[in-house]
Amino acid sequence: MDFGKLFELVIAASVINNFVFTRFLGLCIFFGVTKKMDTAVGMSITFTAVMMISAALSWVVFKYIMIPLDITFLKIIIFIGVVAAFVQSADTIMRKVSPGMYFKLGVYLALITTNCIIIAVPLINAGEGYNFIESLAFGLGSGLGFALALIIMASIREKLELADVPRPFRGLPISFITAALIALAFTGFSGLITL
Amino acid sequence: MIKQRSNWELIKNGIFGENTIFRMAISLCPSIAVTTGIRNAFYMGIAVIFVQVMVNVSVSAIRKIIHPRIRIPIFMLIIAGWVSVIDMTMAAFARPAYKEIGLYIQLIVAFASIFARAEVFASKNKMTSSAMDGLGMGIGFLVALVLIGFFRELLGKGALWGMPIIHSKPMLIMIMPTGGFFAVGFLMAFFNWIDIRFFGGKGASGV
Amino acid sequence: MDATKKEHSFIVTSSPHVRSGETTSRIMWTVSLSLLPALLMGFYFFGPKAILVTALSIISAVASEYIFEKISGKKAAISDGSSFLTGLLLGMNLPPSVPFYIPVIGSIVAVVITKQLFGGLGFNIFNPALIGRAFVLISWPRAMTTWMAPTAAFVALDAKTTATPLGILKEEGMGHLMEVFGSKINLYTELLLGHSAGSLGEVSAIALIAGGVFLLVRGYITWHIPFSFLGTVALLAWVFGGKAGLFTGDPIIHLLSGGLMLGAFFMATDYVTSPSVRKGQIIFGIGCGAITMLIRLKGGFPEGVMFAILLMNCFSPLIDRSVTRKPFGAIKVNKEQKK
Amino acid sequence: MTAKDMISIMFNLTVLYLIGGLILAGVYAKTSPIMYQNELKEKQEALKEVMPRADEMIKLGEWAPHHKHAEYFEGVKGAEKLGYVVQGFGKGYSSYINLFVAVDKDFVVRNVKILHHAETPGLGDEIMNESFTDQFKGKTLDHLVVVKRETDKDIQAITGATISSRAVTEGVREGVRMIMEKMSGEVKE
Amino acid sequence: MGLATFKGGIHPPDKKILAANCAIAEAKPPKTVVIPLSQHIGAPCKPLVTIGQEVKKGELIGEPGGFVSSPIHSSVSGKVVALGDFPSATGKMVSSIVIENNFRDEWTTLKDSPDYMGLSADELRGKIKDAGIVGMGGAAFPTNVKLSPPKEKTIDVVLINGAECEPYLTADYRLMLEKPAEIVEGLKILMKVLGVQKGYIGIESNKPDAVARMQEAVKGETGIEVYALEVKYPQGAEKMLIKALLDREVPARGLPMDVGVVVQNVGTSLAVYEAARYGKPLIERVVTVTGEGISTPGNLMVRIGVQISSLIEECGGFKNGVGKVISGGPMMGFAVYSLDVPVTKGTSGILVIPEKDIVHTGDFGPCIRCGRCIDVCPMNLIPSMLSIFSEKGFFEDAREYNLFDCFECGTCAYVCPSKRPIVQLVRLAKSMVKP
Ligand SMILES: Cc1cc2nc3c(=O)[nH]c(=O)nc-3n(C[C@H](O)[C@H](O)[C@H](O)COP(=O)(O)O)c2cc1C
Ligand SMILES: Cc1cc2nc3c(=O)[nH]c(=O)nc-3n(C[C@H](O)[C@H](O)[C@H](O)COP(=O)(O)O)c2cc1C
Ligand SMILES: Cc1cc2nc3c(=O)[nH]c(=O)nc-3n(C[C@H](O)[C@H](O)[C@H](O)COP(=O)(O)O)c2cc1C
Ligand SMILES: Cc1cc2nc3c(=O)[nH]c(=O)nc-3n(C[C@H](O)[C@H](O)[C@H](O)CO)c2cc1C
Ligand code: SF4
Ligand code: SF4
Ligand code: SF4
Ligand code: SF4
Ligand code: FES
Repeated sequence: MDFGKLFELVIAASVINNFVFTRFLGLCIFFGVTKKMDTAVGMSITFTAVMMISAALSWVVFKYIMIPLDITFLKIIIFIGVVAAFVQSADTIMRKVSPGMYFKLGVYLALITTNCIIIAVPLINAGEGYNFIESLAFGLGSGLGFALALIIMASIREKLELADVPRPFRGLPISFITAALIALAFTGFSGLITL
Repeated sequence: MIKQRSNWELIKNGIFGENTIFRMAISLCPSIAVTTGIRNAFYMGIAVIFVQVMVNVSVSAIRKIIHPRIRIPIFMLIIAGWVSVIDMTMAAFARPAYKEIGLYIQLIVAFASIFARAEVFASKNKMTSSAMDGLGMGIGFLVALVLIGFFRELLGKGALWGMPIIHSKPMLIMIMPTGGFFAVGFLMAFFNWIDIRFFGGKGASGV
Repeated sequence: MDATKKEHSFIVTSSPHVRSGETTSRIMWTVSLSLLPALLMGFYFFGPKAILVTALSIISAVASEYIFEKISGKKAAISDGSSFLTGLLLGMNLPPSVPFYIPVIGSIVAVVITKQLFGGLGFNIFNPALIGRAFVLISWPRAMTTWMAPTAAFVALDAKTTATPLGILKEEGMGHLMEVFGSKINLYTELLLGHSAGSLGEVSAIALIAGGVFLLVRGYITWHIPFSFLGTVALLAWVFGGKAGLFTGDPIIHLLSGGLMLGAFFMATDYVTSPSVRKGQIIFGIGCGAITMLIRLKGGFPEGVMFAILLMNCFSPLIDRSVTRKPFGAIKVNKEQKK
Repeated sequence: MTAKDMISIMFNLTVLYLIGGLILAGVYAKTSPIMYQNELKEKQEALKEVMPRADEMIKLGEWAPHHKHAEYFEGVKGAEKLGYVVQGFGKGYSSYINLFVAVDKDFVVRNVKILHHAETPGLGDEIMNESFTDQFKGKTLDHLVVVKRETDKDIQAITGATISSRAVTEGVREGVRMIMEKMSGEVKE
Repeated sequence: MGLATFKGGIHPPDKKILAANCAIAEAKPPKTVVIPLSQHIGAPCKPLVTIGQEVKKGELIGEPGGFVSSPIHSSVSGKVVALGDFPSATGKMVSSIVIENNFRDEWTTLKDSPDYMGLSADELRGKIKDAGIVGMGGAAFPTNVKLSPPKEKTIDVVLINGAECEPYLTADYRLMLEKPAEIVEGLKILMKVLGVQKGYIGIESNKPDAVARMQEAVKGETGIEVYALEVKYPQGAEKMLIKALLDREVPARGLPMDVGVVVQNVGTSLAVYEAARYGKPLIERVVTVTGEGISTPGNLMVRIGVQISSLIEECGGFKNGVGKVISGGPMMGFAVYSLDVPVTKGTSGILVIPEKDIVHTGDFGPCIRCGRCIDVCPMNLIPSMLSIFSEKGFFEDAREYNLFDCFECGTCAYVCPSKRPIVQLVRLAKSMVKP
């Protein structure tokens, strides 16, 4: 597993196969928290962290528990369990350790478990048969990509606040069309790296 | 949800009033991911109906005995369980479709909508109405997906359910990510317009 | 108070009471004018087809703007020329041989979806003409990647198709490019004149440069975006462009071919969709250059200018937001506060 | 919380896990063999398609083009060796193209079948068309190259999909070369 | 080495030629004068006269209503005929004293002091205060307040602002040509009051003769120098002037004294001299009456309180269709809606713009983000965003973009191709949020 390949993996996961614009995951959050820049940023930070850690955790579980026991068919239950458990504990720990940070980012933790990326990453890792490092890289890439998407979208939507968008399009519709146009721009990356 | 409503009302509410995608704007991912054709959209919808109904039923069944402290985890367990069931079943019996939308079937486990209904409705109502609520929600979801899929497949492939309809050059873009976002955006706008124009609503769906 | 009953009634508006002669429509029309040389070259090389395509896209752009504004009850402002310019630029960005529905749909997407839905002139996030082009490219890639060979003068109408210089460079490499054009010098001159396959308005580098310089001199655009854009492309092309290893690339080919000149001078500079603070514009330009070369050298498309500009469009609100200026005397204030 | 809660929680959990476990196990038991069958069947059918005359496919070994897991087989009819089927991969526009190539004993391509790809619909995916794959029939290693103009000796690119065309051709070529190297060792008469 | 200047700014056609060559003429005595009780920044004055009372020219008729305030004197001899609210240039109604001229021009006794340079700083400051002198360059800020900086601020330079960057206006220019010596004397007094050794005079280089005159006048003076400035609006804005001449940046929201400078207009300087020398109160000033809409432009020495209408008559009345009548310069002045508006201590010009030359900004366009305004803003702000935020009612955001550093010079609005009323929008926003 050479370094270049890892790098490619991260880039591919974050930009070329960007979760939001080319894999359509995490849309609820994507449209949910991008109305204001600060929420978007908060979510990005929390998200990238959670993404990597849960990727790692579920990889371990998958490799050392599920495969040996041959219960891979329970992967959905187990992964959601792992993620939920981790998020829960993260919540409690944060609250104890740094209430300030919890005040800033805690709210997003709650949202995360009902976001499909968080469960998609372990599933994809399992499907692609990535090794530990690759899984981490993939988690990181996905997280960064999602963060990128959130921040771009937030900055655009803040600008749209000032525009007089036709009434039926206000709110979500124009956001979807914005997403459409960003996705269009992102096809420019297609064919860049093939995984 | 507190006041009792007839089954029909419950279903109608699921399809129009609280349509998961166009009104609540949750569980959006599949609305784009699996709508490149109505076939996939349809299978996805079926899967969601199944899960939603079964989850609602089982939650409402155990709502009395369940201990409040472990309510949430138990719900998740139930959802995950039913999702696994439909996942394996489709993998076995609907292979062609499953090959394309398998990942998203598994992702049903994370749908806010499923959990929300279990939490908000099923855990407070008796089984039949819970089932109806689930059915309504599910159908609403299915209808939305098929609608989106209809436009995307027709414009993007000039076909429906894989059968060629139009023979001129289709707009590839409609079956690409961009097209998905476009389709949903414009449909939402359309429903907002109807809402504003005919029901004096304020449009601005969801967020 | 009989003041108001005086024989004179004066206009009372807020200061300043004198304004410069510059107006939005004048800007738009001047930019359109500066595109004329390149357009004429396109007509010369690609003949009536080119004229038809351009006309179609301009007409449908202006028409759809007019219709939309009528429907949505805005006061029609097509006279400001921005939709004309959008149509013109879209036309110049299309292969001359495209079927008629492509310019039409492209223009509608550009003006209605990209511009009007976002609030009209001044509020669109993305460059309308380029979104229009990207839309049709993705929708009908075949038609949009078959290029007709330049047939000087209005003779051969049964134009045969070839690949663009960049296409050849990407698919078959430098060697074959030399075979096609003979010598390097020959290649450069052909590229400068525009005697090569490509979008009808992008081929003639010299005409585009002329127009761009005109705009620069008249102060309609500033150097920041075009120069940082072109500079980055040249640098990266030189460093990574060569097959023989680093620093063996040929910047000139990359500068003169494809939509680069058109993009750098006329499209990346679109006021509305680029950052408005100069520092931000340099970042914008460098970003455009980098992405262009990334796509040209590593990506799935032979040409990257369009996507590069669109991608940077996504970022310009972010840039505008983060690149701010310190007001006159600001530092001093902070010092004071520290004391 | 009180002992009573404890007990009820315990009770809840055990019951749920029992029921849940039962259902899942049941479904799994029912479905997993079918899934397995499906996959096997698909592969067999694909093999049959590329080498219809063979009545048995013997797996000779595995190799890893582009670090992917791939297999190759020998097709026999009764005692007669018909040739080989190699699974190959080609790096396409937006995906790796997974294919079978069938060659006869003297390594002339007999058939090519695309197993899986995710190229652009309506463009890259025209590699699935007979018109494209049939070009490979009867080609030998040195003619497995893509050109962008009319040709009958070589493989002609699909306009607008050169990358995909190249990918397929490369996948086939590598497969053929591999099997030649492997076999020319033993299968020399 | 080019001329001293600042970053940003614009070059509107300076139409100074219209009135530049007209020597300052004494305006004919008015029949009545309307003297507003607040012509300055700060508290209005309290009237000291009653209806029917006889007053002499130069007599104190309003006393300061606070620390930042300035007394007011009668500019004619005659009878007080009314006390009440009258329109002012800004369009507000301000309480004013109306005096009927008896054309006898009887002065009150003025306490002149030939060796004024002998007086102490405080005595001089006293004279300036009693003379009711305020800044004649624009904001009409009580000069004595400027001259009494708080202890902690040490002033080391006095700047005389002869930039007169506004197009059309030539009042300061004529003064520099005709009364250079007095202006320099005034400067010396200011320096003495502030105990300062350095005094600079800044003049835009489009007035070479004025520069020459002043240079002559300062020959032999120690510590006083004359500088030519690049012709560029708003060169006269004190912050820009200080930047140009001393390369000091007045802190944002700060005052000149924060960088040890006091800026005074040439007119102010002259008034200071006359006050110190003859004890003459500020009852008249030079007003440029000009514009394409006026028959015979000119520079008039006008009594405070004279109504615009009579000035316009005196200059031959309107020609080719009046559009706007502006009190002040075209960039910062106020368009008046009535010719009853009186000249005040801060009125540097009356400008008449013909109907045809008016740029109608009623239906302005959207901001096309061309960045022109950003390039020219002397305060380094982002006017486009200020105007957009204010237009859409996001005043808080406007403040984030340093709304309150804007001094409303109008440079941005001048260049805007969409003809956006940026200054108006800025004022709106300023009125909607706290600094
Ligand atoms: C949206 C889009 C999708 C494309 N997909 C493919 C593809 O799947 N396979 C491919 O070889 N080329 C694809 N292309 C074309 C490539 O970008 C490239 O232009 C082409 O392969 C060059 O081949 P040509 O020289 O025959 O035009 C696509 C282009 C666009 C705009
Ligand atoms: C509210 C206010 C308070 C001021 N206080 C002082 C002061 O204490 N000392 C001083 O030298 N100038 C003071 N100034 C005068 C300013 O420095 C400036 O000279 C005056 O506002 C006229 O400036 P302008 O003509 O450029 O508008 C003050 C001005 C304002 C508006
Ligand atoms: C945009 C702007 C332009 C100005 N231009 C001049 C000018 O040309 N001449 C001048 O004397 N004062 C000008 N002023 C006023 C000066 O800033 C400063 O207030 C004045 O010179 C102080 O002297 P004073 O208190 O005697 O008026 C200008 C103010 C602003 C805001
Ligand atoms: C220098 C300059 C460049 C422009 N470039 C474009 C362009 O590339 N595409 C376009 O649609 N409009 C362009 N316009 C016109 C106009 O700004 C554009 O339509 C706005 O984005 C519409 O809101 C340009 C205008 C100017 C002044
Ligand atoms: S506005 Fe008048 S006083 Fe102020 S700088 Fe301009 S000319 Fe001088
Ligand atoms: S507008 Fe601003 S700068 Fe001008 S006087 Fe008022 S506060 Fe000062
Ligand atoms: S008015 Fe304000 S924003 Fe406009 S240029 Fe002057 S200081 Fe800058
Ligand atoms: S000058 Fe006018 S149009 Fe240009 S950026 Fe400033 S406000 Fe916008
Ligand atoms: S369905 Fe809501 S985040 Fe994916």
